[in-house]
Amino acid sequence: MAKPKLKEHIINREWCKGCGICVHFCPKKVLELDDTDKVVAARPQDCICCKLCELRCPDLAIEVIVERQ
Amino acid sequence: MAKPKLKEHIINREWCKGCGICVHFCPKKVLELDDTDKVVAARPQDCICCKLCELRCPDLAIEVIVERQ
Amino acid sequence: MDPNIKFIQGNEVCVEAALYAGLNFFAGYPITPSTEIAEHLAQKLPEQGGKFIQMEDEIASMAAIIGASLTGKKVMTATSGPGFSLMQEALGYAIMTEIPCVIVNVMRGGPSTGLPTSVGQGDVMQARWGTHGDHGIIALTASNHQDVFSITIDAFNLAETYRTPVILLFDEVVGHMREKLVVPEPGEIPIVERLRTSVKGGVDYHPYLPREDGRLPMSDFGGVHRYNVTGLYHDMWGFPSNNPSVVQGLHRHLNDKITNNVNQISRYKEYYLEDAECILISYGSAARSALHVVQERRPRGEKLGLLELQTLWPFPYQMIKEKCENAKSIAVVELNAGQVLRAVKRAVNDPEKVFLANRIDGVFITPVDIRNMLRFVQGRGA
Amino acid sequence: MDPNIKFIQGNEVCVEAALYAGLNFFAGYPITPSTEIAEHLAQKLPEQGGKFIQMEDEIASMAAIIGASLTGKKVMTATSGPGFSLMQEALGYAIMTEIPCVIVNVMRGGPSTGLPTSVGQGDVMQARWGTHGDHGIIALTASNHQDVFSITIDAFNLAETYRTPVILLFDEVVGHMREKLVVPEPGEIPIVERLRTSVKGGVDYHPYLPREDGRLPMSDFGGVHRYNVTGLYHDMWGFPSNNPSVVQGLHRHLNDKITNNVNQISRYKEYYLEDAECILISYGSAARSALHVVQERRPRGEKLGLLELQTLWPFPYQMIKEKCENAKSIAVVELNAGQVLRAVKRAVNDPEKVFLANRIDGVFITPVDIRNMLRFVQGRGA
Amino acid sequence: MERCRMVFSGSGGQGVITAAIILAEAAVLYENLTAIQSQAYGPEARGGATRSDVIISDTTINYPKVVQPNVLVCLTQEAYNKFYTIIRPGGMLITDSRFVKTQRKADAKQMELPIYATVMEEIGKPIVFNICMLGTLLALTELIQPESVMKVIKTRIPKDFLQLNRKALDIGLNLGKAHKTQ
Amino acid sequence: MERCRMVFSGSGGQGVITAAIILAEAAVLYENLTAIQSQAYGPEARGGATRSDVIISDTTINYPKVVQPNVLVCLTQEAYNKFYTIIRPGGMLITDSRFVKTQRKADAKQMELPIYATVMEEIGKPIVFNICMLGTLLALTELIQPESVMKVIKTRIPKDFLQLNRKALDIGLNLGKAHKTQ
Amino acid sequence: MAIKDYLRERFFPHMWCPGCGHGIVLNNMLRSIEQLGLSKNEIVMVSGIGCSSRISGYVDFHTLHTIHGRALAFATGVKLGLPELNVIVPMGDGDALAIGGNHFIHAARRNIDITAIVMNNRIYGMTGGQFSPLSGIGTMATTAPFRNIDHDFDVAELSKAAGATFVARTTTFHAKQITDIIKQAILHEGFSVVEILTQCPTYFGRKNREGSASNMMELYKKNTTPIGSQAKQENPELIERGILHEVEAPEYCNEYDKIIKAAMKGK
Amino acid sequence: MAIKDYLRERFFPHMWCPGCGHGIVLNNMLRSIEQLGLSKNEIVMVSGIGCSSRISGYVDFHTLHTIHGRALAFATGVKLGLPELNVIVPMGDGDALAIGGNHFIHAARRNIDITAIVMNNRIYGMTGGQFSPLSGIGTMATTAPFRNIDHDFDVAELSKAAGATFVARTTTFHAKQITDIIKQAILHEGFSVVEILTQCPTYFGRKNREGSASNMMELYKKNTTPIGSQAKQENPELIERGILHEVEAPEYCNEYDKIIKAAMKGK
Ligand SMILES: Cc1ncc(C[n+]2csc(CCOP(=O)(O)OP(=O)(O)O)c2C)c(N)n1
Ligand SMILES: Cc1ncc(C[n+]2csc(CCOP(=O)(O)OP(=O)(O)O)c2C)c(N)n1
Ligand code: SF4
Ligand code: SF4
Ligand code: SF4
Ligand code: SF4
Ligand code: SF4
Ligand code: SF4
Ligand SMILES: [Mg+2]
Ligand SMILES: [Mg+2]
Repeated sequence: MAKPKLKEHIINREWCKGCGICVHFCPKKVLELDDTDKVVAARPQDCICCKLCELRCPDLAIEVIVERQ
Repeated sequence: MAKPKLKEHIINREWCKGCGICVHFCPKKVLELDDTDKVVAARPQDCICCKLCELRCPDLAIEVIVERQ
Repeated sequence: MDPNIKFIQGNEVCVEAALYAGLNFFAGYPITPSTEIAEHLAQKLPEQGGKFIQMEDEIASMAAIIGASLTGKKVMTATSGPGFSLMQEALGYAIMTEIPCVIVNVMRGGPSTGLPTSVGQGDVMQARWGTHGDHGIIALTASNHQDVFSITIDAFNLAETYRTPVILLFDEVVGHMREKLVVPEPGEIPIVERLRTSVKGGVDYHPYLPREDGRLPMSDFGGVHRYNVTGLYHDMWGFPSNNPSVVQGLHRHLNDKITNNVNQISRYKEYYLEDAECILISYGSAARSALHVVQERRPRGEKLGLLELQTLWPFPYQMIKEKCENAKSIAVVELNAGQVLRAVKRAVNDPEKVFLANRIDGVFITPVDIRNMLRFVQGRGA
Repeated sequence: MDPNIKFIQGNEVCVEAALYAGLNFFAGYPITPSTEIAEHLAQKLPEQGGKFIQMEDEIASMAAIIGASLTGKKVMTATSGPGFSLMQEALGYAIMTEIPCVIVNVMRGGPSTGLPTSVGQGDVMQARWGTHGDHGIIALTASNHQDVFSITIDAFNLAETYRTPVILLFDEVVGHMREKLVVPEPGEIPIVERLRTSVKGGVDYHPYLPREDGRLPMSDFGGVHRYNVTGLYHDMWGFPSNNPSVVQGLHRHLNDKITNNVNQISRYKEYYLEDAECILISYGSAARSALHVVQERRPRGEKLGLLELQTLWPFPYQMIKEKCENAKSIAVVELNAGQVLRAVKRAVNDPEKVFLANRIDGVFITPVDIRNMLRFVQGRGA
Repeated sequence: MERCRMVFSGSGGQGVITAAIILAEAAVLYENLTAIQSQAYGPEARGGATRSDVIISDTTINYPKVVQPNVLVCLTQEAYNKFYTIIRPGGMLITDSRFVKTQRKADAKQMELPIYATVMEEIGKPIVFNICMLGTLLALTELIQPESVMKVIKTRIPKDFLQLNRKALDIGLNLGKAHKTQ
Repeated sequence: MERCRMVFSGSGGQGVITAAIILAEAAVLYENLTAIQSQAYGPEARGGATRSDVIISDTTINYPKVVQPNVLVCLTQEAYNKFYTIIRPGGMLITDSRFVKTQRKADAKQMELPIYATVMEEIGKPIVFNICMLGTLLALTELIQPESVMKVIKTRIPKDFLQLNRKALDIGLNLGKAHKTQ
Repeated sequence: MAIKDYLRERFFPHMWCPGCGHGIVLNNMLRSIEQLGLSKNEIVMVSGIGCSSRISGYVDFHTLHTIHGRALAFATGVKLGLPELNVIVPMGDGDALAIGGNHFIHAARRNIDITAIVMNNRIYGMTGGQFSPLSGIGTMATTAPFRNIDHDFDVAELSKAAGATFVARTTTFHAKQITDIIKQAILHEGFSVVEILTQCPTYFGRKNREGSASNMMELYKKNTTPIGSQAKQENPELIERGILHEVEAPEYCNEYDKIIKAAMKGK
Repeated sequence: MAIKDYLRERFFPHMWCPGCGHGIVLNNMLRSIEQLGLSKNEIVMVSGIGCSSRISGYVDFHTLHTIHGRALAFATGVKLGLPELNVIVPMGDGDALAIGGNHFIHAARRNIDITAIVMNNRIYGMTGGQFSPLSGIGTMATTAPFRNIDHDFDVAELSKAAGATFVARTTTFHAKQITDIIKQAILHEGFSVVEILTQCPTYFGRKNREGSASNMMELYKKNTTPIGSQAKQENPELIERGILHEVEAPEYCNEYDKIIKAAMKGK
């Protein structure tokens, strides 16, 4: 299977509570909290689409969309 | 220790309900139920003072008294 | 022999009637003097494809019947005082969530363990107020097997009509004695079936929005309508809300749906009331002794009458007031310290003319007890 | 700063008072809005050599305090509606066995889970009738911290005096708000200690034989008197009996020891009753709003008065009747559908002149709500 | 008919409650009479004396208990001691002579009958003691037809045991008749 | 004194409830005033907007809630959106400029103050944000002496943190004074 | 002291049916206490509701006959109130493990020094023969007319998993072992569970055609084996008797005393 | 179907605190259901009271939000009423094992086909941080200001001893394992227990100085190990994750169907 390629991170800013879990556990440090404590994909280019952020988000606020290959 | 010797069976006829447990389990068949369904020591001479009747009586109705030696 | 004629215990009559009314799920925990209800149902429900489960306690029993009711079953549990006390929290849940179910309390001597095998009628007020918070409640009773049969069916019918728990307050004497019962043919007594929603799948269904006639159609769990059920105050979809107007609406609804329908819910029997100067008011087994006295005294010209209550809650204040308007004296005959007495006093114009003939010692009230009371009321002394 | 002056929550006031009254054992299970009582006691009891235990549920909590009371401890538990419903069976046991204990119910919105964090006063009738079977009960309440303090002590004192459970019916507003409390010096408020038997070891002790003054001296478990405690009807030694006269005697005793002492047990406060034409009757937090209105209106010449009930059960019918004799109208101010209203209607001569100002939507009743009701009563419309 | 109020008493294993139920049920189902049966529960019903009340009548029965029985059956000494005082003056007291020693105090017709002894002698199975007692009672009181009782028994026990019960009932009937003519 | 009715609102972690309690407690214990504090519980107190009511007066307070506050403090946008409508006409609305964008609708004196920003700038620890807010409020309202507040704080926190709180309070006082004279 | 001295003789003969095993438990429990030389004043017996629970009425201790299923919760209050007392809690199988199951596992979890005796007759005796959580699959009962489909608890396994630090089992046939085990259970510091298989000839025996009381006791002999025996390996159906589990762990009242010491010092 | 399709999105953002592990359970439970391809109409979720129990409000199934501790008893009624439904019962540690302990062991004993999920944050979250029967000795809580002296249950051992036929454990750190295990639990015919360690940063974390939600999840990583791992042998303190117990045994509803068949034939 080819490596998945990131299309985008869909972040639901209304739902994100800024807990920082996704930020903390992202293996590639792709994510950050902005100054209103909402998550943003600061370095999307580094994303390896492991989806750990999506699976661990307690607020179902982040989704990792992968390019169809 | 010398074998204990029977002095008497004290049977509380008011308490005995005639369940027959003591009769059934007496190893020496010492006991019987009389015609009003109360226990009596029919063959006291055979008693080996094992006290199983006393321990197993659900009504605390029979006591085996042993001679002081 | 007519196979519909039976000679059975009151508890078994309750079972026959419940099955007639469509009972197909029972959960319970044994307790004297109600146990025979569970025992007979353990046999009869599976024979008809229904289910009986013995739960670990009364709390679980109450919970299980609520759960099963949501799957579309007609459900019941049976207990006595101690178990009824334990059921109070879950009973409140059924009230709040408007789940039809029938709870039988075969009353014995209370409080506490009290007199487990003796008769009592001490749980009348508890049936009304046992769970926390305001609420309306329906509680019925009966004094003989034919009535136990029809009142039990009424209980199921009212539970469906008003989407509410209904309490059957029988007592040890009625539950345990055996007398004749003629089981009606199927269809002879009308049965109210679960009102299911006519809303189609995919269309918004409001489990807590009463229709114009006040009824709340249900949708079974597992069906096409997914909704929420909660003991919190909730909106018409069943979701928690603390919006004051939603709360007030539901609070009123839970009370009003019962109290505003007191005439529809009220069942009673009357004997010689037309010209009665002294009216006995009684219910359950005690009414048998009262009727005994009335029928014995009438031939002697004593203008005694009996009003036998079958609906205890909502209490039929207005009906009693009217029936008692012309009576010179009223005597409540019951097996407690005067629980219905207090309601009757509220109902009538002159509470001073209401007396009490009762027993609280575990002994079933005798005609002599009632006659003694009458002597006192009539000023004839002991 | 005076160390006796505190600014704390009502729940904490209850804790301070309980300790003042001699509490040394508490068992409980957390529930909003009562939890702070448990939390403070978890800290404070061990500091004074007492014991706090968090049990597995409310049933166990009630059971544990009864057990501990028999070892001579002063005991308490605290809960709210759902937990109070669960306690009903064991509460009945404490009533039947005449074990002193204090049960705090910090009321929230019911029925069922209802409104867990909002105020309500819907458990008044349940406090009276929640457990099965006839019985007498004492239930007290208060509206401000100084009164919460003294009423809590009263609860302990009455529990000891009458050997009975006493219920403290506080509510969310009183329990959660913070205001000033001046803690009295030790000895300032009299404390009723456990009345222990003076009968010597080896001499027959009758745990259930009232003295001439009606009190039942106790002997602690572990002491020289071995006796039996049971929830069955029992004789003066505490052994089960179904002898009708023993049963009747105990049944009456359990009711009479409370109702015959209504004057000793009744606590209330009155404001401007002497010449009041309209009397507000209220209790708990609602009485604060009522008092607000009275104090605001008096200067304007409106002859309003307030009768604040602190003893809810036994209900002071006679006292209310007397106080209200000359009032033109009476209005009960409470946070339920009219539970005290119904008792007041029974008490007064003319039930038609009794009105209700209430809220049932989880919102604390405001002076405006009461003024609106007054407008209606006075025929001034909305 | 005259309303008949009966109390059956004895010990747990003797089947007095069953006998009472069979009698009442027979009256209702097969003789178109009215009947009420009730019984004492409670721990005392475990070890001690059992009691069952039956009222049979041709009109409605409201008060369901028996205060003063016309007919009192006592099958144990304990039962006799406990209940013999309640018999209605002029009523009938039936006791089993193996189990009860009466004290001839009651103002009633006292029948001390060797029911148990006869059962053991003629059948040898104590299990039908109660049915035999019923037969005796029926002969003495002529309350209902023995056939009605048999009909009820048929619905309750396996076929194999019918003959046994029939026999026990007949023995009782004969015993009763014999003593009636005394 | 004029009775002062206040509402403090914000989010769970901001310490608004603590601030409200400290203020009320200080008034009662050290200034011989009357005060009542209460707060909203419930699940909404978990994620959403917290609210605490404080009334301070020199006479008895019966009705314990605040319907229309003279002083409304909002420390989050959510709190502001929820509560700004309840302010008493002519009252004072204090918001933190980092967290709240006001909409200038209320008939009240609106104070948008950089409380959080100042705390972070001068102390760097958000934990004393609430104390700084209290300081600001005290400067603006002159309800009670800041010293009284400090006395309460002393009873609540470890000694090591006293200095920090003192500083936060002072910063708040200065901030308030600065804006009062605006 | 003779064991009769521990009795309230005026209530005898007791209310149990002829042959009821509960009497044998009473008989031998008193022997344990006698052999330990405990004085009547230092024992509290707490029971619930059921035939078994009536045991407390017959013994001359401080006795607390409570409500169905809650005995251990009451006992917890008694024990914490006066930890120096010996608290013994005899319970029926329904009392202990149907309605009372939660208090059972929580008392075990806390490891509070109480001696719990489960008088297991596999039936609700008091209410007339309904199945209990210990009846087991296939048994007959008034509420299981088509045979029981409810699995049963293994009391020993459940107790152990919940935290009991002493778990033992025996039967009324093994009367001496009852005395022996209860003695050790009382001496054990912590929550101890003693399961005693005890016959209910009236309901369980009759419904399940197990014959007379004596016969039921013969079955106990036949169907059980000492723990760790060879027989068990050959026939795994056999029920093991003896002390099945015994460990040391902090006891609740002791731990509470430490809390109090710490708290009072802290002040 | 996307997992959002199983949500009642109008109630989002949900009421749980920032970082609360309960949301992670929700997230991955929905993935199990999605992966199993279950339709919304064939699932009933029954919950009690607690932060955890609010989960039922957020999912678009038939949902029954009941009273504290009794969810499994309600669920038993639902399941027996319509055995073809999948009944899932998420519970808090207090809900499941304090007040709800009895229903828990009895549902396990009956081996009724229900999936019980214990969302174990070792604290009463909803009421503000009191200790629970799973807090364990030495923890801090508002009702354990001098540290907790209550022993904790081992949920897995207790479930097994009570009769559960599928027992598993994982943590919110191991999100994929949640999905995996819940899938298998739903497929298992009989009573299955899934314990998920889930962080309550607001109360447990704060009181026990475990730091942020992320940090608490790091601890789950550090303190757990797959079942049967080498690591466990070296460090017995480690908590095992994975399917700890799985056996086949007669399931209650199936057995009941047999009863009905027998009974109806008998007639
Ligand atoms: C709350 C409550 N529910 C039910 C009962 C009825 N009840 C009394 S004893 C009992 C069970 C008795 O069985 P068990 O505990 O095994 O004791 P046994 O009689 O067999 O010794 C039951 C169900 C009760 N007294 N209280
Ligand atoms: C009968 C009853 N007792 C107590 C409560 C209060 N209560 C609500 S939730 C809860 C415990 C919550 O803890 P847990 O079950 O662990 O769930 P969490 O909130 O931690 O997810 C308690 C004690 C209640 N609602 N009902
Ligand atoms: S998918 Fe993986 S790498 Fe990409 S942002 Fe999420 S956690 Fe980081
Ligand atoms: S895990 Fe979810 S809620 Fe937390 S910061 Fe990331 S997106 Fe926001
Ligand atoms: S065991 Fe006891 S009761 Fe039974 S027969 Fe023997 S003495 Fe009598
Ligand atoms: S002591 Fe032993 S031998 Fe003697 S009678 Fe008793 S059981 Fe038989
Ligand atoms: S019914 Fe069973 S348990 Fe109860 S006393 Fe009789 S034999 Fe013993
Ligand atoms: S209090 Fe704890 S369990 Fe409850 S929502 Fe907040 S973090 Fe979650
Ligand atoms: Mg049993
Ligand atoms: Mg939890």
